[in-house]
Amino acid sequence: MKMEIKGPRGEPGLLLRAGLALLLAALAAGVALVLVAEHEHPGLGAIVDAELARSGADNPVTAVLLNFRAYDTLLEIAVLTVALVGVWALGPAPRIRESTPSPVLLGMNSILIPLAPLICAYLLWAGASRPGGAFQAGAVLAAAGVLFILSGRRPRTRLPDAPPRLGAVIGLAAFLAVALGVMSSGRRFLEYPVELAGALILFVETAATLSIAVILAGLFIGGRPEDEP
Amino acid sequence: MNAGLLLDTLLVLILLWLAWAALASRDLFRGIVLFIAFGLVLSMAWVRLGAPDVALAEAAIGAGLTGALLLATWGRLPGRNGRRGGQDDSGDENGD
Amino acid sequence: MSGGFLFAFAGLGLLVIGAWALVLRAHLIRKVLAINVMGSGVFLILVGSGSMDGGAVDPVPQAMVITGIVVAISATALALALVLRIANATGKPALPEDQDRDLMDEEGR
Amino acid sequence: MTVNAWLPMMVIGSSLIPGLIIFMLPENAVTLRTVLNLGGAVLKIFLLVLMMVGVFHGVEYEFRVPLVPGLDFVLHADALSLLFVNLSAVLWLATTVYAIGYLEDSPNRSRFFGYFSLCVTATVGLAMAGNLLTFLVFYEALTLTTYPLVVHRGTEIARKAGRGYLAYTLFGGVLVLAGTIWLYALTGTLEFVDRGFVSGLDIDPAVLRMIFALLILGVGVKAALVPLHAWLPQAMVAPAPVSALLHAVAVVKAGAFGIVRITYDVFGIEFAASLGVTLPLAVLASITIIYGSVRALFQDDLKRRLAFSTVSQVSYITLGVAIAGPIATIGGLAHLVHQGFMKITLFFCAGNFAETLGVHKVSEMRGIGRRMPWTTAAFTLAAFGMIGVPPMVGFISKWYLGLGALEVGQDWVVLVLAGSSLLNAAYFLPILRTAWFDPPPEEWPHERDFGRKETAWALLLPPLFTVGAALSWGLFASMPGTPLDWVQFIAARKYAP
Amino acid sequence: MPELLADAPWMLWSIALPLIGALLVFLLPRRAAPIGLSTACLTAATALAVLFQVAFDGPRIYRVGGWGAPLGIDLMADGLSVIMLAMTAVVGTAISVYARVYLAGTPEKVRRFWPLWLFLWAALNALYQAGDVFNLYVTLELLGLSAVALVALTGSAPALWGAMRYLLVSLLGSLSYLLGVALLYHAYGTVDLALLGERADGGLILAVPLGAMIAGLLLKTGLFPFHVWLPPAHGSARAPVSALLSGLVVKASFYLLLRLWFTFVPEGQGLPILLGSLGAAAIFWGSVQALRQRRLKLLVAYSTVAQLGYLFIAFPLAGLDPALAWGGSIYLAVSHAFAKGAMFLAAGSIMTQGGHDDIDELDRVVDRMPLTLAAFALAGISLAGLPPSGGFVGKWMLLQAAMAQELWFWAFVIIGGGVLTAAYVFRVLGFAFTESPHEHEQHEVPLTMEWTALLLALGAVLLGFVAPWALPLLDGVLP
Repeated sequence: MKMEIKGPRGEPGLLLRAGLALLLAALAAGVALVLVAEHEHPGLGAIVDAELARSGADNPVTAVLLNFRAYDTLLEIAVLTVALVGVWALGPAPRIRESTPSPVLLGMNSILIPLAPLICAYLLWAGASRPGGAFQAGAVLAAAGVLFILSGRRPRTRLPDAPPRLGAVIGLAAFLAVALGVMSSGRRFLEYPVELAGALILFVETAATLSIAVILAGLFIGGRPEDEP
Repeated sequence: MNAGLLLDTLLVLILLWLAWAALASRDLFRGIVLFIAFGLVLSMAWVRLGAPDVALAEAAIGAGLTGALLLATWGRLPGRNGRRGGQDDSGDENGD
Repeated sequence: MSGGFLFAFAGLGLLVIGAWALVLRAHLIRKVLAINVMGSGVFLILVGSGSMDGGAVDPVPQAMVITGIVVAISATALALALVLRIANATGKPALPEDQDRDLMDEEGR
Repeated sequence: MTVNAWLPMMVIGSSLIPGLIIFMLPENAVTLRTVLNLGGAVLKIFLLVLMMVGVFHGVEYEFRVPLVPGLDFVLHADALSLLFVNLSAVLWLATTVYAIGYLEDSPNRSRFFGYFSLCVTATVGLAMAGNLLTFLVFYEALTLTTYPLVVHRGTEIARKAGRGYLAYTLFGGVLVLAGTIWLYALTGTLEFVDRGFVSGLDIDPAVLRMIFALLILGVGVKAALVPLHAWLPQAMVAPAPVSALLHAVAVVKAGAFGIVRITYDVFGIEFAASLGVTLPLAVLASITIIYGSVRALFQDDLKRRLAFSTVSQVSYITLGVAIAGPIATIGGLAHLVHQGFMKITLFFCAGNFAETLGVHKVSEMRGIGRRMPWTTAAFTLAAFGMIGVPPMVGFISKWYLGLGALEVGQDWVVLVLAGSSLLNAAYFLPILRTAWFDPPPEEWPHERDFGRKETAWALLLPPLFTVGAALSWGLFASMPGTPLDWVQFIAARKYAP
Repeated sequence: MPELLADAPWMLWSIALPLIGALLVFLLPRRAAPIGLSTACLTAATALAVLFQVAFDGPRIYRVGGWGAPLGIDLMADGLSVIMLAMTAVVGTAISVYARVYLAGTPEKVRRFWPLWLFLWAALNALYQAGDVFNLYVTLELLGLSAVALVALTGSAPALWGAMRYLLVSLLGSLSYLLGVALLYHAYGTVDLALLGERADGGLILAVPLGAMIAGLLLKTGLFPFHVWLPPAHGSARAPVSALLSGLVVKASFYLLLRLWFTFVPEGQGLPILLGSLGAAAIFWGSVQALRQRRLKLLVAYSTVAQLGYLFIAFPLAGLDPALAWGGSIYLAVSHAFAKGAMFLAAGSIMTQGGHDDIDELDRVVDRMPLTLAAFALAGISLAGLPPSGGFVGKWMLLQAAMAQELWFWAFVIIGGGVLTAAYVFRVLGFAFTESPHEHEQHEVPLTMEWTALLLALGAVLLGFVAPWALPLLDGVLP
């Protein structure tokens, strides 16, 4: 086999492998059994289609992500935020040791970076009906930021502290605000009024996109900006 | 359908190979690059599964940003200024 | 026999490969890769097994996978940041042999 | 719940609350601390007198709250518990006075008195426990609260002694726990009742014997039954008041009292006898009596000699129970009180010798009688009591024990009693001889001057009081209100009419 | 108005409040401590409100988004949930108060601690009330990441190693759990816990996913032999963090384990006995390791390994009288949260005071900080299961269950483990009375720190008296 890993004391290494192999084999067998077994319960596709009209989004995936199971998404954005808080807690960002960026990269940037916001906006808007949505859009925006950083210029040193913080939390904040806001009219948490659902979702997605972009870029920087208290 | 199945099979094989190569290769940098490739192929798989949203997310986040993160971290590891070579897996020799 | 079926099993394969590497490879970045591969495997099983009987595409697993992907990158980012700190602190991007012994003479505060 | 129900809780609180407050007191708040201690002790005695009168007229005092599924936390005041509670309460008062004198300007007094009160609380609770679970709770509580007192001095020896003490007593606690839970699994109840709740149920006698062994050995650790006695001499590193109250009364008596409870109110004495478990117990007790006395012979350290004497004397109680006859029971239970008063006197005196003259060893006691006549006199009387010389109370106990043994045809016990009396004489009389008749040395190891008094009042009065009580109860044994009288009242309830 | 308060969706607020608080703290780092502390108190209040709602008018369900299962996500709070919620509320408040003082000296750490801790608290409350296996996965990840970040807060190499190992284990665990979720969805077409409970029909189809989930949760709970990550992580974190990891976080995955167990009630005797044996092994291994430790915090961490073992003894005992065994296990979990929290806080105070935590150098701690030592002692009593304490009640119930079925081995394990616990607790106490040969610098320890630890420990002891009122909450939850 290709992996040459010397266990500290050869024998236990072998034992470990044998045991692991056995375990994984059992796991694989079990999972395979369940996969091939007959099952009479269909998925939720049908129900989603039935309720799609009331969800405020034509793209079923978006409907699930931001309405039916929006609570998951809310917590998930919280997970993203925690990751950023955690990375910042580890200390200031390490200096990136890249040598001067290659002309290719710079050339690419000059095309891609202006393009990114457009793609992002498209994805965001498309998300309602066609494939796309906050996460993809945010990722693209973040990617642009990453390229920007890679191209040697470091925005984080010049930017004041507040914007990155604000940007990082705006998504979760907006999401919470909407989710709790609808409760004021006697509804449940995250229970959008049907007529407003589309607008609310778009609002939440926009805010989320921004945060996701900021957070992902921040994660790439790998630490808190120097001027961060 | 049959052509589709052929394509699927091909995708799956490439996927498995890429995953294996990414995890088994001696050279960490190579492993990371292979992993990014893995992500891209995976997003094709998502398309084949009729999940374009997932495909987009995978391409942008799973492959793109994760890859960028991995490369950045790799580049920042002490005593490795963009240099690469066999001893990249020094951790393996006296770690596990 | 549909595509979903195939991909679900591919996911199973990825799961196994990832687990194997996670345990046996020491370099922490490699472990992070392994975790990600395993994750992708589980996602494939989630969606693949959903659309196995070729029926209408079920959006719920897809939404779950997107959630999963985001969670995965969050974890990866945190893990990689940790790897970097460890490498800088100990010069070795791997976990020590016997944690306790190393802990014994350390200040744990 | 009525006032009657709350009385037992008040008895607990009368030492618990002062204890807790004392912890918070600054080191130098001597007066407040003293007031709290004495006030609590006096209040406790007052409450007890109330209850004794009540119990004598057949009033029930019971406090009950659920503790674990199916089981209650029960405090119950019956004749037997009151006997022990009174003993502890009165001696607590005496010891508190003594300790105030003894520990003058020594460090960490707040801690000491705090835990001291908690120990008494535990003892009192243990005495009033209305079921085996509650008993267990306080049994462990007693272990835990005495530990800090054993290691109080904070020396390496103290720490080791504390470790040994814990090893033994926690082990005992485990045995009791095992026996209790097993019994509960079999019977579904743990309530103490006269003549036992086990008797009458049909359970495999072999199992019952095992449970009996578990429980008795468990409490036997604190009662210092051979071979579980080793912690007691070790624990003598503690300050004298601790040795006096805890190792003459609270802890060892708690063990002995536990044996009484388990034999009478869990199994029922007749039933226990029918199981054939009492004879082995009697033999074990006799062995302990002889062994303790023999070991005492060879101790030069006064407190260690007294400790081994305690090992021996406490087993009289066990013996009295194990002989399984009404008269012997009277002897044993009476000895519970008698031995307490006599032994605490001895420890008080030993403490006085150490505090006043720095005398710790028997060999240093030459002529001490002339220097400290009062203390030595108290010591002498108590020693006579231990030997069993009339008219001291010790004689009464042994007399009833002997009679009881003959009554049920266990004649060999009489030999044990005679033998131990001889041994007692053999290790006490030399002390008295050297104390009274040998010439005193030019100077004492570490003398403190108290002016015209031989020592501080706080140190002198308690032993005089306790020995006085022991003497008078011996003289007027047949009067109403003596321990003997009360014990006869108890024994009447423990045997089927 | 009272009706309004009585029917208010406190379940939801107990999740939303800490999230909002976390955001605020993150946005206003300079006011982190006051905002954090007040949020903590409010969160605790909402959790207790849920407790009362459930205690008075039974289990509640909250349909997030109004869709309802299977399409939407349901929150549900029953007796088990509220017990865990209340536990988290009390211990969490104490830890917050302690942390407020403990971290006061290091403003930089203050800013890092509060947002993570509040996110973690939100994750706990969300987890205890989630009625949806996938939503549970998300809460697990939220919990795991914030916990890891908190461990790494210390910054020392061992802390980083601990955090890394913890992160890997926790990710592996969640993936294993997610695999289970995927298979369940594949087999039963829903991720709603209640529906799954109805549709699950046993057999391999259920066994495989359930096995995967349970395995993942065992990893996260740190049950022997999956405990290797636990002592380093818990032993090297800062005192409040150790306290909340050992006291609360490990309980979360155990709770989820119980929840799944009660929902699907796996048949067969093999698994329960396996889990029980692992528990027994954990008890002895952990206790022996604890006895061997030279450093106080590691001793306490290994004690956690041992005490977690106790929680699993219930599995083989649940046969005859489930209420007794499960009740005991849950009661042990709660009292352990109190006791272990108190113990780590006390250890933190001791380290702050003497600047070290070598056990045989404790140097008359009993005189220097009697309150803290009392806290440690009381907590130890509860851990050792000595009466009267919550630990005693729990162990008594387990023992009773064992004895009623004459399962001597388990009875022996329970009692033996108690003895070992007493051994290592009193080893510490003994040294607290003696002088240390060496001189150590002395620092002032704020009374708040001492008192919070003591009150928490007292709570662990008082739990020994409230069982008759707490246990009925579990009626209807247990199988």
